[in-house]
Amino acid sequence: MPSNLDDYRGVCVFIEQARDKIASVAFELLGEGRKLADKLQVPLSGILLGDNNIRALAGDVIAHGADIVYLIDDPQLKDYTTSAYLAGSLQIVNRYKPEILLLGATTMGRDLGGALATRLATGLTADCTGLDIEEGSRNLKQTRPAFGGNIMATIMTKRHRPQMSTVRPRVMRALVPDPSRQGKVIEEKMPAFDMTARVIDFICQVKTDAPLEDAEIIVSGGKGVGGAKNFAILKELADVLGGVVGGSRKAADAGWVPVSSQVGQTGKTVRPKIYFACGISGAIQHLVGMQTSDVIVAINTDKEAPIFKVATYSIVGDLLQVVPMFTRIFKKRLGTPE
Amino acid sequence: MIENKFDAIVVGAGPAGTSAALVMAQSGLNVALVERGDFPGSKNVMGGQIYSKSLNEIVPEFWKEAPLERVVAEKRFWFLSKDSKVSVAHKTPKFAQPPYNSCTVLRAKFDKWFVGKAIEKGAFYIPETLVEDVIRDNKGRIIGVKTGRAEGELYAPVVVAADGVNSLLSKAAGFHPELSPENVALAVKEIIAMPRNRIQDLFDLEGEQGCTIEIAGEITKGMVGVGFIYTNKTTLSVGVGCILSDWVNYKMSPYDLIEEMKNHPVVKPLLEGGQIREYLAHLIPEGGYNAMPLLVSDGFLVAGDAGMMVNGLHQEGSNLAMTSGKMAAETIIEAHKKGDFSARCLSLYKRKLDESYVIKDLKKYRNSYAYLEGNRQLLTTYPEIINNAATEFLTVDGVPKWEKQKKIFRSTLKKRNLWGLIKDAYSAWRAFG
Amino acid sequence: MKLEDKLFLDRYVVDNIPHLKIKDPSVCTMCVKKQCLYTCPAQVYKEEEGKIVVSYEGCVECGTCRIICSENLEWKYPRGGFGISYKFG
Amino acid sequence: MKIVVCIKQVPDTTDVKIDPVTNTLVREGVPSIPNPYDMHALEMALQIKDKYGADVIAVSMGPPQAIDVLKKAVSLGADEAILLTDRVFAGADTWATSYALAGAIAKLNPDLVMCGKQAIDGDTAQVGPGIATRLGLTQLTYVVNFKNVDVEKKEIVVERKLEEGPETVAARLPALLTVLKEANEIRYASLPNLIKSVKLEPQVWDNKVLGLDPDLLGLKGSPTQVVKIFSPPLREGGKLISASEEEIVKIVDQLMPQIRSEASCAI
Repeated sequence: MPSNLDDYRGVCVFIEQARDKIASVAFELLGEGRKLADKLQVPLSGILLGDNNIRALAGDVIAHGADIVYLIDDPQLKDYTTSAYLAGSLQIVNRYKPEILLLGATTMGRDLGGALATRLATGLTADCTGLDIEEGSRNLKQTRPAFGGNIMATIMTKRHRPQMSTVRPRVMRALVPDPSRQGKVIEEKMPAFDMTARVIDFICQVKTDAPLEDAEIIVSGGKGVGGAKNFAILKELADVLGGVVGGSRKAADAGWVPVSSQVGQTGKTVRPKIYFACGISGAIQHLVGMQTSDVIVAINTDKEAPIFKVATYSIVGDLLQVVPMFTRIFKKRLGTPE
Repeated sequence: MIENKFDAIVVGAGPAGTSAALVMAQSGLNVALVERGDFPGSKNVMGGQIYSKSLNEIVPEFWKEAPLERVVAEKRFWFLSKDSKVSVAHKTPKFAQPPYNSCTVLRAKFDKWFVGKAIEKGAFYIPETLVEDVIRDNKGRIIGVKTGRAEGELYAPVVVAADGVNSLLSKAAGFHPELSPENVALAVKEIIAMPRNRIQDLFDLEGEQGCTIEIAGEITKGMVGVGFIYTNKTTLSVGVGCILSDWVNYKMSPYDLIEEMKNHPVVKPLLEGGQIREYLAHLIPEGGYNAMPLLVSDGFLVAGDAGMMVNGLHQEGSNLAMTSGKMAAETIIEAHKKGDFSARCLSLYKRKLDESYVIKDLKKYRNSYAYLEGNRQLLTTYPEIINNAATEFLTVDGVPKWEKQKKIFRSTLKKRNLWGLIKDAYSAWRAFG
Repeated sequence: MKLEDKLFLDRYVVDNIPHLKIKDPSVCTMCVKKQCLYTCPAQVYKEEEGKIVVSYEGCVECGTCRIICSENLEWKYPRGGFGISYKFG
Repeated sequence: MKIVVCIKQVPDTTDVKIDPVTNTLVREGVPSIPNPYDMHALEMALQIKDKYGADVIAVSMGPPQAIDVLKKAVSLGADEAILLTDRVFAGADTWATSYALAGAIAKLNPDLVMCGKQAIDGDTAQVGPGIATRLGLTQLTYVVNFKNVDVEKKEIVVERKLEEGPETVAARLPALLTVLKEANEIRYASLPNLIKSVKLEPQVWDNKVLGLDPDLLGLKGSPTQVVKIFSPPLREGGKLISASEEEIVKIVDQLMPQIRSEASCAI
């Protein structure tokens, strides 16, 4: 049953936060949402759910481009659970009827998005990498990879509102925050709902043990690293970038990295934002496991190394010199203390 | 009913095994067909022709439903020198009419269909299961097989080993010796995609008709072997195979040789614009009659490639496989009637094979490979001689034809003396004639 | 097209249990001919720092290596359902 | 305990390409396989069965050939199999798919529903949450481990894997879990189970059995439409760069926007 499309207006972003900290994907979506809202000449809003200090975050949402922040502050929203967050966001969307609703394609965004779209009886396009407004209509064109990245598809939700997307993190650009931006904060009450799950434990492991498959930055080493000791150089770069260390089959066979860190056909398939391939020649077994990385930086002394055929940046040189150079320059840019 | 007891177990769902299972099932036997591949055909490679006669006896009028690529209406033979070819071709309307002579197929599709037919007739197909060994009773008779799965025993009074050239099963059973590098060929092949109309044009084909090209000479660098190009609907099967001991001794890599063959000035234009879709490699049992293993023992029969039943010279294998599979089945059907699965009773299989083209042909060509290996000039010098002769004879340059003939004869004698030519002709007739 | 790229076109259901194993690597070190390096149609065997490395994942299960090196190679088929899976054949 | 496992038949996506001429999907020779994530969900269901005892029912929606994935499930140890097949189901997006599946699952009234995290063809991760929402099941996505299942108390404790680390959640049954690949290693079928699967004739349910609103099923009931497909831009190797400080600085500057300035959990 198509919804009455004209009742819906505005672009809205679900502001993902955990433990009083806004996820960077939310700022990226505000940046993209701003563009879409300007094209449609409608306001951009954010849905901010949480407890306790949540109000303090509203200003940041506005500074990043929102005109309105819908906010619910409730102790039941302390931890993310589907039932609580679904109830809260549903109430806001039903009341304020945005025509576009964006969420991050994160575990939280995808958990909530699927539930929310079902309840709203509308379409949801997952893991988008491109958004645009169709000329002539107000429809949202949502572009996403499918079939493991072998094809791209553009998807539209023409007869239902809101048009919902989850958007892959670190594809969109956040705006430079402007603390002087003005916006409205509208507070809502938490509706009654049935709480079916509770979080009983959470262990923060970002730095120590981000699993390889989910890592956004991977610094991987192969035979050219030359020994377990030299992996320290790779680890240092990984630490600076908040990434993890991986290895080719040769590195794993030699015991330089644990087998669980092996990338490739018999190891893990990874799709990080940036993949550093240090001293990896690029045997096909390895390429299969990493070639869909967004950016590949390959460092190898051999000009003919097959890895260079898939690399975004093909650096011919000794990794023992090049990797520390990267570490030093990134540190400088990131303001990491020496 | 006990789940793991059958009237017969067939190991390997290729042409031999599937034929055996189908024929047995058709006559009402409860037969298990065990295949290790992901799906039937997923492990199977051949140049790409099936021969109608043998298949038609198993699935009458198969061409009405089998996933065939093209009907082979023309057979071409090329003799290549470094940059030239002499071509012999035979085309006849007989080949292009049912029941046809041969058809090109892609095994992944064909075998799936063929196994489907066996299932239709009542064969019990067990997929994705590797048979590792035979099970014997206390008298040493084979009464079943052990698979690579938990609780993996299957029982039947008779087992057909149709598990292909490597036949690890008959080795495990202890009566197939390890193959020697002289007795197998290693072939590599590529599936090259090409639009249909381009194939029609390049190969001069009508409608659903196709052709096969066997290529001898320069491309095998003196190794005993042959190249081939077969036309499929929208792909070509292109490959080259040589005796394994030659690959070893000539220190040649198959993947290099197929590239060189594809880049031969005569071959290259036919492949222009094609896209490689798949790369394959397989062994072909070329040992012939002299290298055939024992085919029968108590409760055990060997069929198809596992029994070395390939006529390499004529590029035949799938037909021998199907016929041997069928004969194994007929033998087992008889054995079931008698309730006797002893080697003596099952030796009917051997007699059937002996009386058929299978053994007759294999016997006829028993010495052909040894002959080629001892007479490599046939693979190197001769293609060069005939190409030179053809070039000379067909060049219009004002030289009288009789003088040309003399010149050809003289240059031929330079490469091989008269006595050598006469000897070659005689011994070749003995080996192949 | 290079062999590596061709093998990439093939479909494999990779088993995490290797089906090819060199029995005694020291025999390979002393092997003069090293036929496995050039006859294997899938280049499963490569020499690195004097050692033979076996990339069983790319094996097409033809059996060539088994025949030319029957003494020092433990050669099995992959478990049923695994290994090369030709789409055309 | 009754556990329903949803299994989708998918093309082995590594082989799916776009024909540059016709701009359609090339699926010739592309084999169909059970969605790998779903197999890990099945394995988890079987492990729960091994530990607590359960009836595991595999459900797949698709064309008649989808029976293959149900056979696979039975070969690994599923007790029953149901194939949802009907032309009106065809062409469904995730919304319409979860409508049909939820309709079938409602008839089975399970304690647990298990799905893979996502299917490898669509990668949407939406059908699981869709089913849970429609049936009012507790939704537990990104599960890597189950710690306790107590049917009497109607409680399950699982470990979910979030970006920042593992989270343990206690939830009320009935619940729906979506499972990650790293949750387990898939077992290798025993021969008796394999033979059982070969003989399997699954229950086949069409919409006459389900009695769902045809306007909400299949293509017709799908809010989203694919308006265009195209090949992703080809990845081409960059040209070779020398390892000078100047070049590396250039690369770092281009990479900077991709890098998080902070990499920690706020606690």
